[in-house]
Amino acid sequence: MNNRGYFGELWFGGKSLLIGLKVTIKALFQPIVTVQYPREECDITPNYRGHVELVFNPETGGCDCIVCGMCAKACPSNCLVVEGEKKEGEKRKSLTVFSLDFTKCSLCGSCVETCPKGALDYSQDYNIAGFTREEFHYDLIERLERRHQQPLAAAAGGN
Amino acid sequence: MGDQERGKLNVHSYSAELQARLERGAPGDFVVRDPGPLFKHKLADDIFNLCRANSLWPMTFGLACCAIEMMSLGMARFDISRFGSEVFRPSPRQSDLMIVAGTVNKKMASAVMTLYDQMPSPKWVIAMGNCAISGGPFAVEENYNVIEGVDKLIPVDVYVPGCPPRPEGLLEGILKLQEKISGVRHPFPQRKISDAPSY
Amino acid sequence: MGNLAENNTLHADLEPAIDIPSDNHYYLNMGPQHPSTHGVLRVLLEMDGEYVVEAQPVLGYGHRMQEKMGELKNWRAFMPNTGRMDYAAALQYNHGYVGLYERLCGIEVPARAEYIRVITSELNRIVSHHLWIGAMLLDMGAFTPILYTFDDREQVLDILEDVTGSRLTYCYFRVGGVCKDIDDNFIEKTRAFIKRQRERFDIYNDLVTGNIIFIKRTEGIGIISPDMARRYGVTGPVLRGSGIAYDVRKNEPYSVYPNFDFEIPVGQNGDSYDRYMVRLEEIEQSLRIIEQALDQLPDGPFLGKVPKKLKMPTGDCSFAVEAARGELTYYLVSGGGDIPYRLKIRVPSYSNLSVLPELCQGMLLSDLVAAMGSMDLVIPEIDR
Amino acid sequence: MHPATEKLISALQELSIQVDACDYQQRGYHFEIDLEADKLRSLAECMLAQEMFLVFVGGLHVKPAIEIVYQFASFERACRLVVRAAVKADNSMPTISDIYQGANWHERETRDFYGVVFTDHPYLKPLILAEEDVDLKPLLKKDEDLKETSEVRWAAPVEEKPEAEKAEQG
Repeated sequence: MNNRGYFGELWFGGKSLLIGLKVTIKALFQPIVTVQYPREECDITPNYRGHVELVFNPETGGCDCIVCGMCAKACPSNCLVVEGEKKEGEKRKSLTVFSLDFTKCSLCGSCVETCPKGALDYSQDYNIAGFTREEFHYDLIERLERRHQQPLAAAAGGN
Repeated sequence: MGDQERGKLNVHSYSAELQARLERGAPGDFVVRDPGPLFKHKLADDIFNLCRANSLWPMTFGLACCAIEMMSLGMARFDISRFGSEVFRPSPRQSDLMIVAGTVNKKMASAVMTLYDQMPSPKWVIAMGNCAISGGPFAVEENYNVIEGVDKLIPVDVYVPGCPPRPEGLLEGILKLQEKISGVRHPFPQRKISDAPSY
Repeated sequence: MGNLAENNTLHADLEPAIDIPSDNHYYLNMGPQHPSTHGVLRVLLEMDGEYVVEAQPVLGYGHRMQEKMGELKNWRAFMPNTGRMDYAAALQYNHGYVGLYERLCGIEVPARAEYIRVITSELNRIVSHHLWIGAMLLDMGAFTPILYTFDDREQVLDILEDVTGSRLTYCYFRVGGVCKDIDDNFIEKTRAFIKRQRERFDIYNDLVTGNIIFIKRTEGIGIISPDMARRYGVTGPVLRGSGIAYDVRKNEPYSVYPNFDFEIPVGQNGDSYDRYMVRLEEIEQSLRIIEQALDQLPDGPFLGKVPKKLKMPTGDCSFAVEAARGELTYYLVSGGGDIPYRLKIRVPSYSNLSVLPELCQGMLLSDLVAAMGSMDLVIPEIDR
Repeated sequence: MHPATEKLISALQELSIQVDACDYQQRGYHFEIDLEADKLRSLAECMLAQEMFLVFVGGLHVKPAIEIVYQFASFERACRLVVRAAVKADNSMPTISDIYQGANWHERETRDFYGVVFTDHPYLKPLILAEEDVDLKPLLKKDEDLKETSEVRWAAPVEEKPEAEKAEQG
């Protein structure tokens, strides 16, 4: 670099800038890489990890949770609350509260992995935003019910 | 979580200003948000707000992991400039949106407050990521350094949860903020274009 | 100019790091939140005109109590934190952490899991270097390259997101393996990426490497001599730029790295330009490792048998990996049980940055930006 | 053993420092040294002369006294040493930051977290923690969690290792 001399350096420098410009001009004619997010839905990989959700079991019409509390114990930031009560005449406890404080979650997946029944899974919500932090304290049972009813209602409306 | 509970932080010693802010709880009470114009005119206000909403200039404010996703948002793939927010300003005096992207700790807190105070009104804050919203995974019992939510220090308009949120999440946050400022959701009515080419 | 330090509202009560300068000297605060500092690093500079007399980095603006949390949680609960220390190369931090427990408890890892770890870690290293090239040049005032590197970066992130579920702060490795198997789609996409990346090197070279402004601003700037590197414990590409071929992957091989044929690129002068060249060459070497690993990928389980609750023997254990920024060492002291008694995390950038006060004496302020940019600093990693 | 490693060991033994070889597969380092605080500086000088670099300095809060752990490694060969030294009675430790300049920040950090005073350190101010938190010492253990030195060391000698392993797995 230093042994080019004054004019050699000018020549080299000017050339290098033009080569750089060539790259930029080429890029003008490349296809657009931008995702048109708000106008289109995004293609999110099915393995995407959003917050956790209860899995709907069509056979029982509810979720598989047995209120063992393994997920809440495994959670490193204590963002899950699982409560259940034993009703009379039933063998197992039934789920009454399953809430998630998503603002503390670090998406590690411990809860999903420790669940013995596979009753938890990741959601595909990638674009959540809100005006208060309490909006992200989810009641997962309610969400499950809503999610389960939605496709039925839509089908009824369509017909 | 109630405001009283929020003020309680297991902290040991703060600077006096920081301590005072944390004890007062909801920060909206003591920060003058918008002095308000001398006279009000509905149409002028609407036009101003429309302009403000579509030219939010964020401050470069990367604190931790979420900063990288904020950078991604500025790059070609997600391209925040479609919404007039690509002008990341390094100076608080030239910006009107503070995206708190990452964990705020005790040492940083005074800088956050100073920078917020230096921004000219009207100004808005987006808390990006779980750390900025509530301390996230660092809000443990033995916490000695992390502020459990930036809304203890400065008023927050929009929360974007995630660890870190995808850039689309932050984009959604900015759209929500535009909605809050101007009353309508910008920039276009959203519809799914089924035959659009996949990227 | 002399009272600039007094006007510093952030830490008016903080004693200045250096004596009150003479009339010609003044203080300059770089950061936190300055355009050309990485995140939340603050450097207190004593300047004489445009020359740096002394620099004092002030850390701690990103301190997140990682070592404290390491003492409170078992391995499963601490895993997400490891990825959040150095978010640009999270998988290598995962790797070091699971490797530590596997060494301490004598847990066997299936061969397929080790290969998956190597492939994803090397992809992560490439991502990290992409980010670095863009960020360094952005610091130095060049905006265009970051658009290209981030374009490439997104390609890898798509691949990694498909297998790990997140884009940035992965929590993918588990003690005894990984949490999800890779499939043919992953292999296909990775091969396509390798091909694409090899073509993209031309763009980097045209845009950056041969650019006269870049060469002028980095050549001979921030020279770290081998002796200085040893005294400060500098590792990673910064060290290799100085001509010492130290790489944990070769020196104390872990995982299945001995099975691969790759070289350690070294520089000659130890300046910013050499560090840039070393990192560019490392991307190519990582591509070579991934290619070989994909060819050799064995079948079998991806997660070995691990007891639900690990029972650690008492004692101490150390595990070093080559992270994107240098040697990362986890040092664990166990008092039995499944929660560490003490977890010391040696992060590479911490030692790399500690060179700065000696490095930048007598340097121009604009050169300091180039020298600091070439070190590839991630502040939450340094502060932990 | 690498000849340079042998040279290092003999140089250390000349300083009457006892070096114990360890099982690398189990512990991740090759040698361990238990040291008195007085000998630390001569050890550091010897290490620098033998072209070792300082990996880290960290604290370890045990009974009866806080230990400072130093790790050294080599750029050229696989050789990693762990040096443990208990602090002196007045909670102080000689600094090695004039020998290994890289130790400067590590020692400041250790002072932040454990309150150990490094004598003759050029600038022992808080590095990671804020100035107001100078007395916080967050990594000190509570009394009920505190363990004896012997409780955090490898219990079984090298010969008995197979048995110990069996016990772990069982």
